[in-house]
Amino acid sequence: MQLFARKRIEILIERALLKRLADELDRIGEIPYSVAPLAGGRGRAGRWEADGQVGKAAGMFVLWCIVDAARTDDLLKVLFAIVARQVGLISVSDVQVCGQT
Amino acid sequence: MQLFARKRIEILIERALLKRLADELDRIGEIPYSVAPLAGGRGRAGRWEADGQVGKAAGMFVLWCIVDAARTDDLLKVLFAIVARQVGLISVSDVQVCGQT
Amino acid sequence: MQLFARKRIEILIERALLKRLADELDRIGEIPYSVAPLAGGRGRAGRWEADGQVGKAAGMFVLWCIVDAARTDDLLKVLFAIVARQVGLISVSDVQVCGQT
Amino acid sequence: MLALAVQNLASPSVLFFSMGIGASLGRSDLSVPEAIARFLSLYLLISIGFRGGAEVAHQGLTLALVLTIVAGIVLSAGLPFIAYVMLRGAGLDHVNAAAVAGHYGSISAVTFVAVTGVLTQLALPYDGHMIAVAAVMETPAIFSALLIARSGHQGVKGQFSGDFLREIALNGSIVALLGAFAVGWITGERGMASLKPFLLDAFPGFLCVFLLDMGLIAGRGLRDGWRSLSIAVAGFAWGMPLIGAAFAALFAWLIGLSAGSTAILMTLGASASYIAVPAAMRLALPAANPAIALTLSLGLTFPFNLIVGIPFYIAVAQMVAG
Amino acid sequence: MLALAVQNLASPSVLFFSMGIGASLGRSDLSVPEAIARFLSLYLLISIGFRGGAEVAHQGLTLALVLTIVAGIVLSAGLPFIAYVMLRGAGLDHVNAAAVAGHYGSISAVTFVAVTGVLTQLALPYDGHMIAVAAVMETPAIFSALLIARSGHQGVKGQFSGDFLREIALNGSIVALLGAFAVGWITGERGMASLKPFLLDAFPGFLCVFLLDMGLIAGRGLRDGWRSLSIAVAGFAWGMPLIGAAFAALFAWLIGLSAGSTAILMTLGASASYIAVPAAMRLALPAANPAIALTLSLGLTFPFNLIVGIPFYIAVAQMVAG
Amino acid sequence: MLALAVQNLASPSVLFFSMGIGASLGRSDLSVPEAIARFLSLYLLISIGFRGGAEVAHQGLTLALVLTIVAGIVLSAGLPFIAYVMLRGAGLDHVNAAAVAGHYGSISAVTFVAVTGVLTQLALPYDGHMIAVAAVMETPAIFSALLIARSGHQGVKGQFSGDFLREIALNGSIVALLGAFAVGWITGERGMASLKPFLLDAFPGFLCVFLLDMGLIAGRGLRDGWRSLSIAVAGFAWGMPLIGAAFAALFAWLIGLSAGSTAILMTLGASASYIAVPAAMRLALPAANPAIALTLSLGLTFPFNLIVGIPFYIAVAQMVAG
Ligand SMILES: Nc1ncnc2c1ncn2[C@@H]1O[C@H](COP(=O)(O)O)[C@@H](O)[C@H]1O
Ligand SMILES: Nc1ncnc2c1ncn2[C@@H]1O[C@H](COP(=O)(O)O)[C@@H](O)[C@H]1O
Ligand SMILES: Nc1ncnc2c1ncn2[C@@H]1O[C@H](COP(=O)(O)O)[C@@H](O)[C@H]1O
Ligand code: NA
Ligand code: NA
Ligand code: NA
Repeated sequence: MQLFARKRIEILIERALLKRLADELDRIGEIPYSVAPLAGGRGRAGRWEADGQVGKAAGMFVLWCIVDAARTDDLLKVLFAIVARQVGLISVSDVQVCGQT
Repeated sequence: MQLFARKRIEILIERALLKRLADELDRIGEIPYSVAPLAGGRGRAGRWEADGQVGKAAGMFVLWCIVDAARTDDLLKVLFAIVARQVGLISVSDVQVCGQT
Repeated sequence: MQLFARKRIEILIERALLKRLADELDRIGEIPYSVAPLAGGRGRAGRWEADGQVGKAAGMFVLWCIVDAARTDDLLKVLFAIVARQVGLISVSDVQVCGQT
Repeated sequence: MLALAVQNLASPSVLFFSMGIGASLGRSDLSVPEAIARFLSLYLLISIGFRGGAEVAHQGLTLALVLTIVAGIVLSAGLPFIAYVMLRGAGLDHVNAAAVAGHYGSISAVTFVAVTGVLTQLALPYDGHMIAVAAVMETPAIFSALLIARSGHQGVKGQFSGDFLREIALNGSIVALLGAFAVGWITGERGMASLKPFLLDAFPGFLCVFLLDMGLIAGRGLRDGWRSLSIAVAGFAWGMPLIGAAFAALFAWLIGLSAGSTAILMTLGASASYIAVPAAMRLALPAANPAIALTLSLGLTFPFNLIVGIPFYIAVAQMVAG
Repeated sequence: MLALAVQNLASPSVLFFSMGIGASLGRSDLSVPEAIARFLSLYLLISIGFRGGAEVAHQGLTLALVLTIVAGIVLSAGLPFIAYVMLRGAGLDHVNAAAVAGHYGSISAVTFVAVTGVLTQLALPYDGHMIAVAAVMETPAIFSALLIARSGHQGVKGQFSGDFLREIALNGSIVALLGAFAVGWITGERGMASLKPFLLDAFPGFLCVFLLDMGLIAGRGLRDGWRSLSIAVAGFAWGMPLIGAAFAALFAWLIGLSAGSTAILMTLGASASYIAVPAAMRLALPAANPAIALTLSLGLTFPFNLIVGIPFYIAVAQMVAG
Repeated sequence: MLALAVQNLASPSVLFFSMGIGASLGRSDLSVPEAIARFLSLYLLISIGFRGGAEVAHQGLTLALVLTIVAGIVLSAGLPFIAYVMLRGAGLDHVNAAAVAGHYGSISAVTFVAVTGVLTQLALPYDGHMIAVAAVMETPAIFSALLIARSGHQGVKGQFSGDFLREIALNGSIVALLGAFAVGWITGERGMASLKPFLLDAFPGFLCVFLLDMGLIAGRGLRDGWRSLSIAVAGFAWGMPLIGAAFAALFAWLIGLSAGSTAILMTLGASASYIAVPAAMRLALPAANPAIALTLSLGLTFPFNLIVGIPFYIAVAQMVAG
């Protein structure tokens, strides 16, 4: 199995901002990504739970993209500009992908 | 705390294929795994959202297994055979596990 | 973009234990964390699915915290004490975070 | 017929469907949670199945039912071949044409509900056991699609395994439909008495929410998918229902069905699946692009049947059976 | 009025809300799944909207409606300025005061439902089109809040982009409310007949589950958030509704609304949003702490209106319109 | 009694349960989303609780209720000891025997619903306050199980902390049941009038979907879990209900309950928990394998009670109370 080095960028983001972030990823070159819902957590703003929430203001998601290392820096700048003023944590790690992606 | 080096294999997979993949992991030796639902994403086939979907054709999941490095190569071959023809991205990263697993 | 090295600790944990774990993370110094629901998986105790489950005994979650490497060891001890007797897998990996967190 | 079309157009369920399409095209963030959407489709299948079974308990089994079931199987298995030829003619490639053809042999449960609703409004009687016909028409089309896809193509092979057959036959939506049908049949009027408020009275409401959701999905499909469709392929989505309905009318006339049941068989022939078949096609024909079939069946054929088709099929059925 | 307050207090929906608060404060693990909570709010909006539309189909459009809509817009856009001044006086900082002010210009759909419920119990008639007034009052407050936030502050800028305006206008809850209103208007009595069991008869039940959930959320907010509130700010949550209601009463009197409709306009003026506005504020004023607005509107103002406010507004409305 | 058993067997809810088991054993992919399953259990608890409270508002509190509550507590606390001895005899290890014993002291809300349904069909009156008895029987068994598990075993310790007690007492399902009971009691007939369509009329429908889901879960349990069960342990799942029912019949006779209430107390004694207790056992006895208790209580005891038990308990109750 041939493996290729990539970067995995992961962002914790509020529901309210998710659409903006996705649109931005589209705009800068159709970056592929996946989103999963969070059930709760705690941060500087305290503890929260998804259960029972109704509005678009509540809820968080984790969004991640597996991209070329070369693209990472540009991408991080864009992402950081969106989430900097808001709740949101960006992390980067090393992964290897399988096949020709 | 004693830590042991392992590999974490992560696969993005469609709902329709999930059962097949799980059965295959069973077959080749009861590989442990976890599955989490995705809420949306974008790839070569464009943008999608889980909200509102009814059929078994819609929806994606992320499945991951934390395994011995020695098993990784065999496992990747099996996984790749299943998802190669379909939507699906396989990535591998290094983790350390706690305790005697 | 300036990046800072951190550790990402990830725990697979049963619904019944989640509150205890969160309370413990609170107690030892307001550790930030995020929780996402699992849809299923398999381990030593066999295969399971979240679908259709009603009780608090069913269901698992993945909880992760991104923390300073210096804190990792203490944290792992606490976490391990909680999950050791129960279903639960703890893994640690290297990440870099963006910005001033 | 025009009056009927207008009235149909102004029914709450059609309006909620349009509202969903509109919201989606306008990029509103209105959405139905996935768990709710799945529950609504389960509810609809259980309600339809149970009512069909209760009807059969009331009317009994007849030779007409057996013949209609055979007709349904022939339609479901046969129509994909016609659809495939048309789609190839319209310029679609081999695998995608086979996959889409499978959708058009199978049926849409919500379109079935719509026609029975209009028939009830018109006080035109129909056989309760037509739901059993709808149920048997779900799957044969899947096998025809696979046969078509394999013919002369080495790439698509080995899919008729026992596992795959079991997955198709025990598909959740078919089990729910047939299971509820059996429960309705066994418990009959007694069962219906206790379940009426939930399964019957609340049905139009749940249907509206479901159709709102279908509209949202169809709108998303049209927004993203219309560029990948040629005019000829889009034309197929409106022409194929008429062909399916025509064959169904022929069978109905041969069997001697009532006007109401004829209209239902025609609607079944004319409708295209968007719940059971897409999943099977994803497994069996991964090379096909699922967005094409969804946009055609949910975005074009479904509204066409709702607005133009059903009034037209009923008018024809009254002539055929009259 | 006291009798009414007690009776209101002992209605199932208020009791379920209290049960939710109690369970939350007692740290019970009782919870409503997120998908269900979202569905319940969608259901309530559709039910309220549809019934409003069906009423208008019944009564027709009137000059009074147009005037009341204008009054609603003025209230929604104007009240945030008063709220802002009060909140600054109570010691809240600029951005948080602006965000909270936006919540109090807008309205709460469930409080609207509560007042119509009490009016129905009292056999006090009101105009069905008041739901349209409620719908138009959702958004103007958001723009006022942004205007306030930007005045003299460079940091908060560039938010009146076309995208942002579209996001606000096509907010899912507003689309659901207005869409259902339109469907109700178009289908009128015919539509209502088929949807009554789901949208009308089952409404009190769904409302109770929704309020149980709101109680759970409000309890969580009170548990975690009360420490960040000063007494003066908490006092605002009980004083502001009276001011909003007073202005609404004035407008109602000028327009010459009936006692029932006056009571509704007062309740709309008095209530604070906790579904549509929080999301907009999150986007536009990320520096504001959302917990403050939620604790005030859902934890303090909502129960105040339910228990004390509504009986009082009805009493005043009867005097104003009498 | 046989006629009753057959009729019970052919009730929609039992048939939907069987359909779930069948679908699961046949490995169909039919499933109920988790959020819906959780909502259905919340709905059932609220409906049962509310109706019980409304009944008590109607009938008032009696000495019989107090005595029956005491009997319920004694049964719930006592039966686990008997169950433990039997399970050890059947070869189960210490911790698993203690955990399973806890399930059999507690009660199953759905079995409670089933017996009241049959009683209503038979026009056999029973006391509305029996729901309060069901509620108090939920928890004592948990403490007995812990006592058993700790006796002479150092490993299992320190679980009677205040936190643990609060978690058990404020368990979401108990809060929902008792809270709705209180609301029903306070609002009485007035509350029932407004909530009837949702809580009463729709109940059989929601129950069927819930039982379909329980069948799916039970089928999964039987499929994966039967190999870990010996015949003796499986026999326990059918013998223990009879023992529990016998003790309950004794208490009912001593208190002088009516035939209907006797049948209910017997059913409560005979039924085993699969919602509240499993979670408590997971926390307190992590070494126990949860699949064993679930397979026994949901896969074997629940259908046994539904089909054989309830008709039998009613027949005995009529003799005891006659
Ligand atoms: N270091 C972290 N590790 C994991 N999750 C985090 C971390 N920091 C923040 N989060 C998540 O982000 C949410 C908001 O964080 P905050 O803005 O700090 O309140 C929290 O509730 C967590 O769900
Ligand atoms: N590089 C990637 N990073 C994260 N998610 C991805 C990536 N590629 C694909 N995905 C996910 O997989 C789905 C299908 O991808 P595709 O087959 O390329 O359309 C996408 O919608 C994403 O959810
Ligand atoms: N090595 C692993 N990789 C991924 N998930 C795991 C692993 N081990 C356990 N799990 C998850 O933890 C659950 C319980 O594990 P167990 O206690 O071994 O039955 C499984 O059902 C999986 O969801
Ligand atoms: Na068809
Ligand atoms: Na207001
Ligand atoms: Na018991």
